[in-house]
Amino acid sequence: MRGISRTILAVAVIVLVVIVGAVAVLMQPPTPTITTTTTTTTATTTTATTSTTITTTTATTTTATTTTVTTSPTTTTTTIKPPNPDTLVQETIGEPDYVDPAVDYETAGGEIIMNVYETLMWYDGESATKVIPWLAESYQMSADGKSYTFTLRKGIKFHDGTPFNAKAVNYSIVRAILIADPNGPAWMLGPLKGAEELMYSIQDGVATQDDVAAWLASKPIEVLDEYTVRMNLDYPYSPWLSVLAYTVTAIVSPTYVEAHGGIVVGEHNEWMDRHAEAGTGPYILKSWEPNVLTLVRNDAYWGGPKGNIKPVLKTVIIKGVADANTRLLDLLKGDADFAYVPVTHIDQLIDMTTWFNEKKIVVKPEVADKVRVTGPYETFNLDFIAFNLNIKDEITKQPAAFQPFRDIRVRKAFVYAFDIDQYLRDVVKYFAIQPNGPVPKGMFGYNPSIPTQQYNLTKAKELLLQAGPDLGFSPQNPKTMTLYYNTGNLAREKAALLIASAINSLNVGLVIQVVPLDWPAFLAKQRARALPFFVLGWAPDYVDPDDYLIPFGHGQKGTFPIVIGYNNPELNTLIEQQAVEADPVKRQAIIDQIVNTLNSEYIYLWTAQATARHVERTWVKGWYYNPAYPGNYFATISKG
Amino acid sequence: MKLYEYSIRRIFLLIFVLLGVTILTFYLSRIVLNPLGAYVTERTRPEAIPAIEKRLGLDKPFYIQYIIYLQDLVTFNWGWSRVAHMPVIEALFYRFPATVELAIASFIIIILVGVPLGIISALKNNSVVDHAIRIFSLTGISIPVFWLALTLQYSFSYLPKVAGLPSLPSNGRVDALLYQQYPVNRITGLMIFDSLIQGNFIIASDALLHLILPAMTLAFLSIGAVTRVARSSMLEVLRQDYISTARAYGLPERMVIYKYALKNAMIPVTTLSGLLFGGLLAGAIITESIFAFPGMGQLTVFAISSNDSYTIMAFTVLASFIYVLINLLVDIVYAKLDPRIKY
Amino acid sequence: MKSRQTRMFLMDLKFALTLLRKNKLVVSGFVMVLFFIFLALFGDFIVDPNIAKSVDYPNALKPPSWEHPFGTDDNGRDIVAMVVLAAKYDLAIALSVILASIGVGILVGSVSGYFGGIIDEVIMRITDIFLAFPGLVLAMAIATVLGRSFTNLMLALIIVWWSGYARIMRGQFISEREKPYVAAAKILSVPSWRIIFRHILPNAIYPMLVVLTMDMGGVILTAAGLSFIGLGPSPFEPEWGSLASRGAVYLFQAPWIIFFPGIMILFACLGFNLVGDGLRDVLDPRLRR
Amino acid sequence: MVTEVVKIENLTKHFPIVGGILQKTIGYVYAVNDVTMSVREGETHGLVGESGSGKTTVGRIIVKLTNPTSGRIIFDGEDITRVKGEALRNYRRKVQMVFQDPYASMNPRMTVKSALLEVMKIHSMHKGSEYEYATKLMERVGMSEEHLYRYPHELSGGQRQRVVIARALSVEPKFIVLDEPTASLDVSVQAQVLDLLKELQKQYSYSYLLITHNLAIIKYISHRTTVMYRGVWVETAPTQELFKNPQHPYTIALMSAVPVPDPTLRREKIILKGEPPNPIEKVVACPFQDRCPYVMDVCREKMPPDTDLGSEHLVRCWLRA
Amino acid sequence: MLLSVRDLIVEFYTYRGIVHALNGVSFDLDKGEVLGLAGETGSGKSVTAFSIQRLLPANAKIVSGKIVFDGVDLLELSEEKMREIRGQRIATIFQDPHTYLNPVFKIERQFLDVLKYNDPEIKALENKKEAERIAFEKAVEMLKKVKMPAPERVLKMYPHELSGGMKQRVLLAMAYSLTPDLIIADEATTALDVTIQAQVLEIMKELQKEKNLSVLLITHDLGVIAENCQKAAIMYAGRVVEIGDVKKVLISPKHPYTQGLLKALPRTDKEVELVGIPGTVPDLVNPPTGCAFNLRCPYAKEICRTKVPPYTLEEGSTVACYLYGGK
Repeated sequence: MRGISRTILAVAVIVLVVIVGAVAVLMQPPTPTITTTTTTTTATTTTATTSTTITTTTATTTTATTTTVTTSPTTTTTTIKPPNPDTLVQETIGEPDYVDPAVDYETAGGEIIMNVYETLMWYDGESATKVIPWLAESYQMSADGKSYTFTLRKGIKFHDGTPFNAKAVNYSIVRAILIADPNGPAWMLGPLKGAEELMYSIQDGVATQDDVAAWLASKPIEVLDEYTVRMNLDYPYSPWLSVLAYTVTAIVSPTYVEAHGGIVVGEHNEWMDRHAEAGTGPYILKSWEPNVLTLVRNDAYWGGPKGNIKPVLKTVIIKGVADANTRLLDLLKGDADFAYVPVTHIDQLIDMTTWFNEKKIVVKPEVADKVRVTGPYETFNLDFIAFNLNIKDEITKQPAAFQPFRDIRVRKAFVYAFDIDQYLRDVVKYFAIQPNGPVPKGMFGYNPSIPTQQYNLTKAKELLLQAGPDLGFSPQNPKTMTLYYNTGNLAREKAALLIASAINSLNVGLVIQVVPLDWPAFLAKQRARALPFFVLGWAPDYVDPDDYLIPFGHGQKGTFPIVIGYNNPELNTLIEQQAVEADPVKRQAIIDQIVNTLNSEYIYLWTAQATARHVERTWVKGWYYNPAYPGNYFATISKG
Repeated sequence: MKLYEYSIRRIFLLIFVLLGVTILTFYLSRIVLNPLGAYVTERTRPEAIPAIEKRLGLDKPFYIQYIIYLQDLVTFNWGWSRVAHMPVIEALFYRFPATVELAIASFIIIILVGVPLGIISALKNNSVVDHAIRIFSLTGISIPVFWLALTLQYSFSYLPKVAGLPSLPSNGRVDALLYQQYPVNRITGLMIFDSLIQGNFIIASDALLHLILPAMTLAFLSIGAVTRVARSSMLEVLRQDYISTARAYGLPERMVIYKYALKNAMIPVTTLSGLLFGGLLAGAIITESIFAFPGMGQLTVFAISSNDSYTIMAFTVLASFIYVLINLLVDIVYAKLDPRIKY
Repeated sequence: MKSRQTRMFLMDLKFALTLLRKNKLVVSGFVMVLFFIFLALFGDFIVDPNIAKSVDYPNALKPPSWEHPFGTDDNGRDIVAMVVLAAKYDLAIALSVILASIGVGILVGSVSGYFGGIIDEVIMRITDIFLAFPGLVLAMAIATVLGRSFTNLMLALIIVWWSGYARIMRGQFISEREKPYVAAAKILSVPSWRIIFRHILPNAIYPMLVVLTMDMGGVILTAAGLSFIGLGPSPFEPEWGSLASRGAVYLFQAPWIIFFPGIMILFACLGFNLVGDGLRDVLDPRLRR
Repeated sequence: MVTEVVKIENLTKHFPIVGGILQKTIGYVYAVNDVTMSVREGETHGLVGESGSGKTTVGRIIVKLTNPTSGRIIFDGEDITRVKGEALRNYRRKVQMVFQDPYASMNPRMTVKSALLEVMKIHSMHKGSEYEYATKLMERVGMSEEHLYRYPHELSGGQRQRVVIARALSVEPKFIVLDEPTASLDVSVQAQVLDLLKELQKQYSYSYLLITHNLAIIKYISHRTTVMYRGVWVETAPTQELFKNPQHPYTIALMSAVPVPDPTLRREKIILKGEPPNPIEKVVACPFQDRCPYVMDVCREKMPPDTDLGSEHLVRCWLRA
Repeated sequence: MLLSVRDLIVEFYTYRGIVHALNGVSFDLDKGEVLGLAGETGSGKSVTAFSIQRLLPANAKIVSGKIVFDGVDLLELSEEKMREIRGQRIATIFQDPHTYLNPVFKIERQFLDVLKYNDPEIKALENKKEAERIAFEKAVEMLKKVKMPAPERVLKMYPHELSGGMKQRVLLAMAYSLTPDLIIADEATTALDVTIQAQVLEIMKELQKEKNLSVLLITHDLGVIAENCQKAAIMYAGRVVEIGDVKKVLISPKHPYTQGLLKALPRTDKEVELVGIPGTVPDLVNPPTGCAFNLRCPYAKEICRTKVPPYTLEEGSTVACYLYGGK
């Protein structure tokens, strides 16, 4: 018996000591530096390994305390020699869906594609708006704006040795249209003569071989000679050159594709889905294993339109690392050259005080010799909350009885209830700005003079108390509503929690529950119009306000107006007008009108337009930011 | 009944159970988790949905869909895994060996630590050592996996990295950069085994390092169970009359324990170990996720959260197959170990 | 004359207590479990339940201090409060899953084990299917489809859990039905249902108490695991697993988020396991006679 | 004329052995082979034999815990071999059984009282005075009302067996099968239980079928005795006669093998060689052939006929045929 | 005097409390003598046997007493020395042959191990193979001695393939192969059928005579004692209450318990009226004070309830009862 009690005593003491030790260490004053984390960490280690005696733990505590005081002893200058100057390791989240330009429609795949394949037109260096001929040497637009003639560069070869020519251009674009993946980016090619109609019939499974032959015979793309090609559009379409800079129009080697399954109408090419080794670009995808993609240099790269692009890195390894902590640590250790550091972890690298006060990124001194953080860069990514004006029941598909958002007072109240300042400062750490409408800052059509939405909890409460009796809710008779967001997106989750918490705190009889849903489930609910209101984001396909105004405003074509049951014919007309308006000034005026109308309806709560930053090792050179790029362009980058 | 007859009978039942599992899987992935949800995005035009349904075969009656599914299953035409971005069969080809490797590694730890601890505990019944081991094993079965995994990750990977000390890798199966420099040809898919037989010791040791933390995590959770069973069965055996016989006939204590008692005591431990190994193969979901270990479990988590029905189906069928197969093997081994068992 | 039964119960209790008193480990387990139950029952009175349903981002990720002894989570909520509030939910999950599963297990196992033959064959094959089916996948699928909530998490766990009990109960029934007291009851013309529920069941379920107690911890662990891989309930409904899972992202900056809920899970499970371990001794007929 | 309460005729029980892939019957355990015997009113019939002789199976067949493969059971002149439902319930009110291990044959989670009252409730007996009747039963088996409130494990072995007897008596049966009723009891307690059984029989003229391996108990309590070997009855006679004049070689060997607690008595023992044969072999000839010191060729070929030696003494042996 | 047990007190520590299993057991056993130890369940017969072998379970403790075997107090020997005694000088045959053979090893393995560790001849051999072979031969020889049919085949079998009688013979053969001085037969035939029991007892008797062994025959069956022993000792509640020549003890018992026991015994050799002993065996966690039998004894006096009766010699039997000794 004595044995047992001794054991218990020992265990109790250990547990107690560990907990007390942990708490003691954790109670250090907070300084969000890595060294602080070291201290807290030490405490947890002790717990994990369950040290056996009191002395050990006390010792650990002392060590920990001293560590806090010590500052980084390394005072070496910014030159630390990279261990592998020829290889760049990039750690990011996720991996591509596909690497076939015809079907891939997300950034991870886009990054591979933009390094392996090239397009006729592409962005000039850092500019997201200036599109220059790339694989094309020059182009001519017809007077009616309905046809474009491209003269191609000569002497360029695909990685497999096939020469690049007009036939390849025709082949690649026709290929994307014939695959017609309903979830892919091929829809962008819709303006091409007859292409939209053909793709719809392919997607609906009704297209015949004859339809395809007939479409090809109608010459949407004409191969005029070996190096001249003409594209014919159904209607004048001003963003067409931007579309031609998008990866969907990347030129692939026809011989390579034919050797690996060719084109099957309406079907993916499974080989091409996973292989990217027959483009004209500076890199070749050598292997794609789970979570690791390896690019190797195309030694025969033609050099780009200005002849100045000479890829230096022999190998680029792109690793999918889901855990932000690991990415950060690998970066600090030098195992990674590029790492995606989310807002939640950026405080480990940059001086947050300076950033908060001056909006200037300054790397913390203790990591300054290792890490470079650049930015902030504006992105065109827009986060918002949309209110459903016609909530339906998911199963019966009938409109629900309780339709609070049909009342503009409720929508307005919700907009007022969102503490945008808290959100921007404490959640996204100012790595976002408040949008003033659907057109993001930095894009054509953005008008800084349009006012932003305001936070005013008192007004929100007033409005809800007014609207309550009409809609059948009151503090005594509360109604419950559910706010959905897709799992895993912390910023959206927090936006959801913030507004839900605010509305709940008003005690006006509306109780908001917050429910995370997996993406497919979220989409299914959204399609069924069953989301009362939801948090979501929008990223552009090509840099044009069209890509915002239609999805946010057009009641018949727009993604969101359809799912939230909003249709304003006047607005639809205005949106269609601005798309064909060639005069920038006139177009701006129409756009302003559209934005103001949308804002006055309060169907969207604009939460954030994200601001990006780039994190790299100091030994990396040659990186630049272009918001239109889906990822990093490795051809200009070197190490050491 | 002869053992082989018994085995054949069991295999019959196995087919029955697997058929049941396929029905359940099919029901889950086709009817409960509508696969359409994964193939339709917010940009999909409603008019295109019937065509997608047709392509996925969702327009046919359920029983025909099921028959087609079964046909595909036996012809190894398991469809395209959207989360792995490759055909399911290929994804399994990549990932199953990884899981096997992890399972073997942790299994070795479990047996090497769990069984001796259990025996020591039984031999020193009610002593301080026994109580310490019991607490240890109870802690093992009480600890949340993710908590243990993260704690280990934190202590052995993050902390040393921050402090500039040598650290254990916390992520993946092998260092991508090293692997790029010293590639290994895939033979069995077991990274350590492949690299060893190709004489590539750099990758072998790196892969081993990558295995340590996840294998330790998995092992710690099961050591408790093995220790407990080893302890109680050893205690039980030591209480048996035939142990008294061995002692009464003057056999030395070491022999009584390590030969006579141990073999009897190992019978339940072996049974448990077999089932445990099956569990390790099918159940390393959380550990693999946390350590980004590219095995089946990690894939399954992705697959379920994105409604990737083909991958889910493949995993469940494979996992159930492993489960029933291991059960069968355990029973056969059991019969081999214990001559009293007759079928 | 209930008094005799009460006395019997008291004697059992006394016996149990003497056994337990001699095993200090079990006592510590009891303390842990009682503490857990105390938190579950009175958590709402100890801390303000509204804390769980609101956010306070300016106070997010605050390290432990006198104001927040366990620190705050990424939503700025006090972790002490969250951990206390979560006890109720976790206990509810554990209890309901165990009770419902054993209920189903008894029903299925007793019919299967008592009657045997073709009924047994069919029922057991169906149970086998559920046993062979990877439970976590089933649970995840259910949680994915039905959405994230406590009831759905429970439902998922019950669907996964019952089959094991059904099999054990069947085994118990088969071994009990061969005992002479069942034969005696048959000879006395006791009807089948009465033999099943009045005679066999109490004897069959007693040895299960150990398993059930230990499984309380198992359910909490599994629920936490499911929460961790993202199948947990809404962030407004505190549960230890989902609380801890929030910390994974911030492991580097705010290890306390994962540390304290994890410790709570560990202690709750350890408590149940220790009590189960002790119960094993209490119920061991070798020690009783 | 003495009436026979129970008569069994050519009773046979073969338990199938299941095996093979399709779980077919691949053989049988030949437990009981063509047993004929009867129990008379108010008397004790001893059924004696070693383990595996099939004596317990005979008992279980009579109380219908298992059905015979062939043969008939006649109770009070009625063939009850195949009765079911209500008729079976009625039958079981007249026939009861007491098992070898009283602890195992009581539900450990039921008090004596609830066990007794349950029976009465099921058979709707003594409505309204169940409790009084239970007390009376307890007194009848030499226990007090106080014991009604005990659980089995709170009773001693002898008390448990008394309770089991009381439970069997509660339905007021005519006939009780006693399956090794004292095998798990110590000698000092065994005597009490045997005396109780004797006393009860005297008072209420129950008929007993006493199944045991213990010849001393047979001698003490039973009126007539049947000896079984390997599922076959080999000799049956009034007990007195049997002990005085055993005829079958097995009976003789069995009696000489029983150790007698009298050190002054020096007897020549008959030591049988070998062990009883495997019960999965069908019995076609004399089952005792392999161990019999007097075995003849005919013993290996045919089953010996039933030979009546007079004064109700029957034997199955070619030596006496 | 080969074995002399004096005032042996053994306690078991259980959750119910301390079980006073043996409360001062004393008896002597001469060379070549067969002593029968009889008593009911829980009287301490087996505990005595296990104490002599020093094989008591971990929760048991020999509180005091002496077990002198061939001039040596076994309780003071080292574990290693005791092992040698167990293997080479004292052999035990246990009650239930089904549980006393290790189910997962063939008979051969168990038998040969016993020989290899104890037989001086085989132990001396350097060559392992040779030792195995000789041991095998010896095992066959011993099995033949216990009249085991086809001993070679039996050695290749697992215990579960043998019948109870055969197993008991295997254990017997193993015990005698050690050429011990003392055999402890702990209810060695209880689990067997009467005809098989007769076979086994017969073999035991022959072997005992052949080697002039001393046997401690533990049984609850007074018949077995009457037919096989020279001396009989009757135990009750952890104490020997009467010991003496078997004829004296069984024909003219002195102790009221022995008398009661004999009166309660149904017999095949003569007609008797049975008289049970009232009451039940005392609970050894709370044994009654004084004579343990006082609650059931028809002659119990005041002193019986307070003081444990000492042994007195009465007509050649040693009895622990206040009825004798003139007090």
